[in-house]
Amino acid sequence: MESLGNVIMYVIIALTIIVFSVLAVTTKKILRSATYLLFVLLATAAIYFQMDYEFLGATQIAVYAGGIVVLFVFAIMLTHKPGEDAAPLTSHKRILGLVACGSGVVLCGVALFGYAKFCGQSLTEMGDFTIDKLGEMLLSTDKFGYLLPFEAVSVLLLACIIGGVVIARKR
Amino acid sequence: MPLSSTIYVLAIPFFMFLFLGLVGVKMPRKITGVLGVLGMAVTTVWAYAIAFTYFFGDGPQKVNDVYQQLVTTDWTWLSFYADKLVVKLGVLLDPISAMMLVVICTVSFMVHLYSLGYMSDHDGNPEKGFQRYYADLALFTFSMLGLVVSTNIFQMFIFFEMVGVSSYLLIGFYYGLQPANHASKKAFIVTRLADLFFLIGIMILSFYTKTFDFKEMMGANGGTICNAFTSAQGLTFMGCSVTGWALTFIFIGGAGKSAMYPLHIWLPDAMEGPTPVSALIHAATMVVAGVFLVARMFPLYVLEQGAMDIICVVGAFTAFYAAAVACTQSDIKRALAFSTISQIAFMMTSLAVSSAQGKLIGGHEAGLGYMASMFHLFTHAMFKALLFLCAGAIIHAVHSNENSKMHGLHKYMPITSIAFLIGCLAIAGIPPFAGFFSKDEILVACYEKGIGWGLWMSMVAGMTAFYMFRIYYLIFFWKKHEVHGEHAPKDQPWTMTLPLIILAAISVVAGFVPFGDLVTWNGKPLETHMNWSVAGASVGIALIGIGLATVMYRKENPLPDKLATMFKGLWTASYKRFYMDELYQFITHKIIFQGISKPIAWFDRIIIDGFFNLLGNVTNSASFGIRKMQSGSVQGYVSYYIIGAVLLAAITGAVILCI
Amino acid sequence: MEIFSNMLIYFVIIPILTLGGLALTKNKGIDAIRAVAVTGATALVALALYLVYVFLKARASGVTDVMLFQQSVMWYAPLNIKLALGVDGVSVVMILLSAFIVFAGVFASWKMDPLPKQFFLWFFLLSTGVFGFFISIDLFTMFMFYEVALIPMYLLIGVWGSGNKNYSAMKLTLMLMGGSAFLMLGIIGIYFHSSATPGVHTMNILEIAQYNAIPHNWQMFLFPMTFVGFGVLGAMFPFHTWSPDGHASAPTAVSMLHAGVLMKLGGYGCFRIAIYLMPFAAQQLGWIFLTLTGISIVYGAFSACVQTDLKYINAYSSVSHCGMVLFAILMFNTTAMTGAVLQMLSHGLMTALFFALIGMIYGRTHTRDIREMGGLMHIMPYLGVGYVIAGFASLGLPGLSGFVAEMTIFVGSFEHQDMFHRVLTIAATTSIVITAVYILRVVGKLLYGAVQDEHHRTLTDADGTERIATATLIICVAIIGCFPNFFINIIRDSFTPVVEALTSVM
Amino acid sequence: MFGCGLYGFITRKNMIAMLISLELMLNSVDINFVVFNRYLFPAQYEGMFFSLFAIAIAAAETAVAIAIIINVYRLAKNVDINQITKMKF
Repeated sequence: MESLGNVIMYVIIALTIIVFSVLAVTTKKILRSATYLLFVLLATAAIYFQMDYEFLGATQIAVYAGGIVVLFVFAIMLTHKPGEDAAPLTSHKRILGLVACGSGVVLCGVALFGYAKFCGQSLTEMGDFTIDKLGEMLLSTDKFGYLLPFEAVSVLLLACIIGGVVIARKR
Repeated sequence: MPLSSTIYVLAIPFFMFLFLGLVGVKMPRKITGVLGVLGMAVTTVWAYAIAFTYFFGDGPQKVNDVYQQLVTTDWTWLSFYADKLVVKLGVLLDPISAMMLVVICTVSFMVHLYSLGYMSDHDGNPEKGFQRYYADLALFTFSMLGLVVSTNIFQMFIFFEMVGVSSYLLIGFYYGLQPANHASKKAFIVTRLADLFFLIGIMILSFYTKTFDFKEMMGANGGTICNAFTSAQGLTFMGCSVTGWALTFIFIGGAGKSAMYPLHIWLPDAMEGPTPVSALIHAATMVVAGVFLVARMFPLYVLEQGAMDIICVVGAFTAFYAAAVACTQSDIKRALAFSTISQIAFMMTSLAVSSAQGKLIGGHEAGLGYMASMFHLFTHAMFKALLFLCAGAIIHAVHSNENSKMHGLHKYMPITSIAFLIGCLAIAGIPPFAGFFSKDEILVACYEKGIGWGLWMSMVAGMTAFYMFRIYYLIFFWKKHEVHGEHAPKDQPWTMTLPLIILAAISVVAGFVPFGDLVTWNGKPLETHMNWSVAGASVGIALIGIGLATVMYRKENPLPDKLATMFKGLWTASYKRFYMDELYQFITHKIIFQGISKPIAWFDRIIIDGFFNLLGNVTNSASFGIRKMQSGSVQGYVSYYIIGAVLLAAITGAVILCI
Repeated sequence: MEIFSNMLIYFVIIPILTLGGLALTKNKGIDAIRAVAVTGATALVALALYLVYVFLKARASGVTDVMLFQQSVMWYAPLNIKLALGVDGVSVVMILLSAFIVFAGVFASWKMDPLPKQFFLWFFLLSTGVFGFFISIDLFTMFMFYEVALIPMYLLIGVWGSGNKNYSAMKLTLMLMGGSAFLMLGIIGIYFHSSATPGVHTMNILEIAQYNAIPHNWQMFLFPMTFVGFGVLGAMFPFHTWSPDGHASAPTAVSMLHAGVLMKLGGYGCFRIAIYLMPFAAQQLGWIFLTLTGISIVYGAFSACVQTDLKYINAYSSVSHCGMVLFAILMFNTTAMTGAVLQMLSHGLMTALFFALIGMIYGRTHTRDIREMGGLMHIMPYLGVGYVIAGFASLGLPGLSGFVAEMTIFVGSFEHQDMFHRVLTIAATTSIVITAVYILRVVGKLLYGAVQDEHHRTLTDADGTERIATATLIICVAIIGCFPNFFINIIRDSFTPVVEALTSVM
Repeated sequence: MFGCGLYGFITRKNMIAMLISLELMLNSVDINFVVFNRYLFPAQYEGMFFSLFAIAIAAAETAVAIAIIINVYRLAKNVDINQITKMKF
């Protein structure tokens, strides 16, 4: 059994995620939406921390909260006049969306309950996981080495940078 | 002349047909006509030589005074199976075909000659389509000759079709005129309908006997019927023997060509063709094809009493019916046409009654009716051709078919008048003219079958005399002729007169041909003797008929009109040919066209086509419906994707659970 | 290349060379286009006549193989697909027929306008397919050529047609494609069951027939597929409705080739593939199709009675006549099948003649409605006489081809021992009367009588090329009608293996 | 969270809002990976690395997407997907 503190912590984070993600997709003001997204992302990072994946959490905060959300905000600033509301939704679209998301939720729920036996499990101790190890793994070529994907992502990022520049370049 | 050269009798007209049809069109009209006549003359001489050799020469055709069936040419034309069931085209000579060669060639030659004059205007210039006319005549002559010399039933069918077509072409010679157009169509279709039955009959017969060949089927001279036929007689279909069915169907085929009731309706209309054509095809030759067919298969019919009875009844009824109608017709050609029907029915009946003497089959008396029928065929061809050619001369002179436009022509056209009178006397059966002898034999045969048949046919013979003289008087006497137009009617050029004279001469003497010695069903000579009581009675009846006609129609008087009003219903019915045409019209137009064809066409358009169009439309609209989904909206795609994924997962889950 | 030593391949090569030649001509150079087309067509006729000669010589010298001039070249080894060539009597006469119709078709489309070059290109592509179909004995190549023959039809009707041509072209193509979908299913099925040895499959018809290994239950499934597939092309009731519309809209030469040859592919395929390879199912299910074809015969004839458009009349009469082909094939005896092939020949030539004449008349009067015409015999005697001859051939006048074919069919069918078949035969014979009715109706209305429309009086009779086109066909019709035994001797032996296969499963 | 993202993606018309929803979905998936990795195979790190790369790629993708959006906005003065139909067909 886990410690009560962890559980309470988890519940709070989970609630935060749910509430803010609902808000993020339902709010009419796009800037608020971005802000809610920020909270969701932070909460996600919190979950990572709770899982003892500190590096992941850090990356999450740095890349998402620090990078992406800022990008969003800038994009919103560039494309929207302040105070503009989103247009009201057409009902068939809403129904379609509800059906799709409902079915998605149901599906995920079914899948998750297949693993319900893990519910009561407490976190087992993870081996010592340090940044050096992570770095080694990222750049090694043995069984648990991720050099190839790492390089692939590097190239991808490079491509994105070039692509982004080309696309956004003023003509 | 060797008998093996018979094939040339056929070859010449066929060549003339091709020549006149293909080359003749480019030549002057007159020359083609002369060429046609010359060709036919050669053919006629040749045919006479053949017939003479056959009947009187020495050779394989006559063994111990019995005429044999000779096959002089045989060419495999179409083989259905490698060795059995083969259609051959060949030449079969036996008494009846030799006799028919003579009949056909004589009449055809007369008609060829006559047409030179008839098909020209009064200045002697040939009409438009002259070449075509002669080509068609040659084709017809060829087909008819081919028919009579057929070695097998299938060849006969082939030439049945051929004569049908040439008759179609000739009836429709004036194709610009609507009545001719309709008449030719009607003639072809009605005979075609009959030929359908003929074909079915052939198929049934050949199915059981495995042969088409007459000689194989019936043996030489009808002596030995092939086993397959006799064994098939035992098989029954719907209560009658299959061979009975087959022979009845074949008879229907013949009845169509021979205009037996109720398939006679085409013949009166066929008179729309040029008159010489009517003389050749619709009086002398083609219409007796049915009689010839039955005669050819006589040995088989003798074995099928049921079929014979049908023929007998149909023949006797047709004879009476046609005679009754002929009494009231005002169009002389139609009257003659009904007279033809009646006379052919005489021949049919005569053939049919001869089986009544079944007890004597192979014996002496068996073939009296057969012989009489052939005899009558021969004489009738001559005098009926004569009558038609006379009618043609009259029509040529007054430009009308209606006897109301004629009257009193005796003064203007004496030769025609006399020739016509000879024809009338011959058909009425007054001795010593040809009709007397042949008709007398027929009546004898009928009396031998039963007194009822004899009386009935005698009565019809009396009617014959009456209506023929009615026509005669109405044309040539009755009252003074009113001259229309500038030309008074007059006798015709020699090309038309000569045939009249020749045929009149034949009609006078043909009765003295010793037919019993020459043409019998088994080739053995048949002794005939005058049955004076029958002969006397029939002459008496004929005289009564003539007398009646004389009283009523010799001079203009109100008696006929009075009688007509007295029996108004009957008269009108007879004038309208007892409404047979209307009945047919009803059947073809109302039932076949409106009742079958139209609904089928509708069904085709609406139901079947509609079904396929529906398929097309459904596919089409389904595609349009699906096309909407391909809207380019990513959100839509995502939702479909999700739904699909969920469904897939659900199905997989369900399947896993089930297992 | 060994294959080029086989003369059969030239039946495909010549049209392709013609295609090449046409491609080199200029769009406007009508003379060059005509010259190339005539040369190609003449070469085909010559080659076809030579083939008949060689074939007869081979048979006379005692060669009794089922197929002569066999040759096969591997195309795609993994599936054992070969380009297998070979002809028997039936194919020989069909090739002869096609050659003559292509020849006449070229002359009939002499004044084709617009785009003559493209027209002839498609026209010869179509003939490539037709000839290829007749010379192959491999299911795959047959199917391939079949499709090659089918597709140009769409363009030929859609571009050069008249009237409601888009609808007709679409309908024709779709229905035939639907048929070939069934067909493909059937062929694939046959392929996978072609041999009893697992893993050995073949597309060669002769080999399949020799193995005779298609299981009976599969035959019961594949036979209807194949038969319907070809039956659609053979205008079998109720899959015939493409035919009236298609023919009515198609240009003259296409109607000729289509009714004359393409519809024969149906009958040929039914016999060569469906019945030959699956005799058991043919015996079992034959009666169903027999009834359908029996209906087609009478039904087509009755429908033709009330049509007013010349081409519709002819199309329905084609339904009736082609029904007779399938009808006879399903009688399963040599005589009837021989009759079926004769009927294919006869109908091919006769219908081609009809369509050629109708096209010529239409080209002058600009109407095909018989109610608006009349007395044309006065104005254009050559065409009139030609039409009457075609009509006579159609209604079965002895001396012309129709009679021979129909009689062989009827007599052969009536030989069948089963009462049902004989009764059906009698029902089918009634069509000869109905045929007479509608043919004479048309002849009476169209050619005879008074001239209906005074404008028609100025029209001209046939010119040189039109005379060549019609005379060629008329002579062929007459030759078949006068000397049927010559053709029968070519054809008949080809049926021995089929009939043997059929009787062995009785 | 995934459901919310989905809902947002389908219903919103604004492209940026859609992108936000997309991020939500990505995140939810990341969480899944990480959590299952942590609970089921604590000795291995595939899930974590996967998330790591996912984050990196998401960043790249967002950057490009936003670049496109801004570009589109420049052309069409709008970021509403229903009204950007110029590229259809």
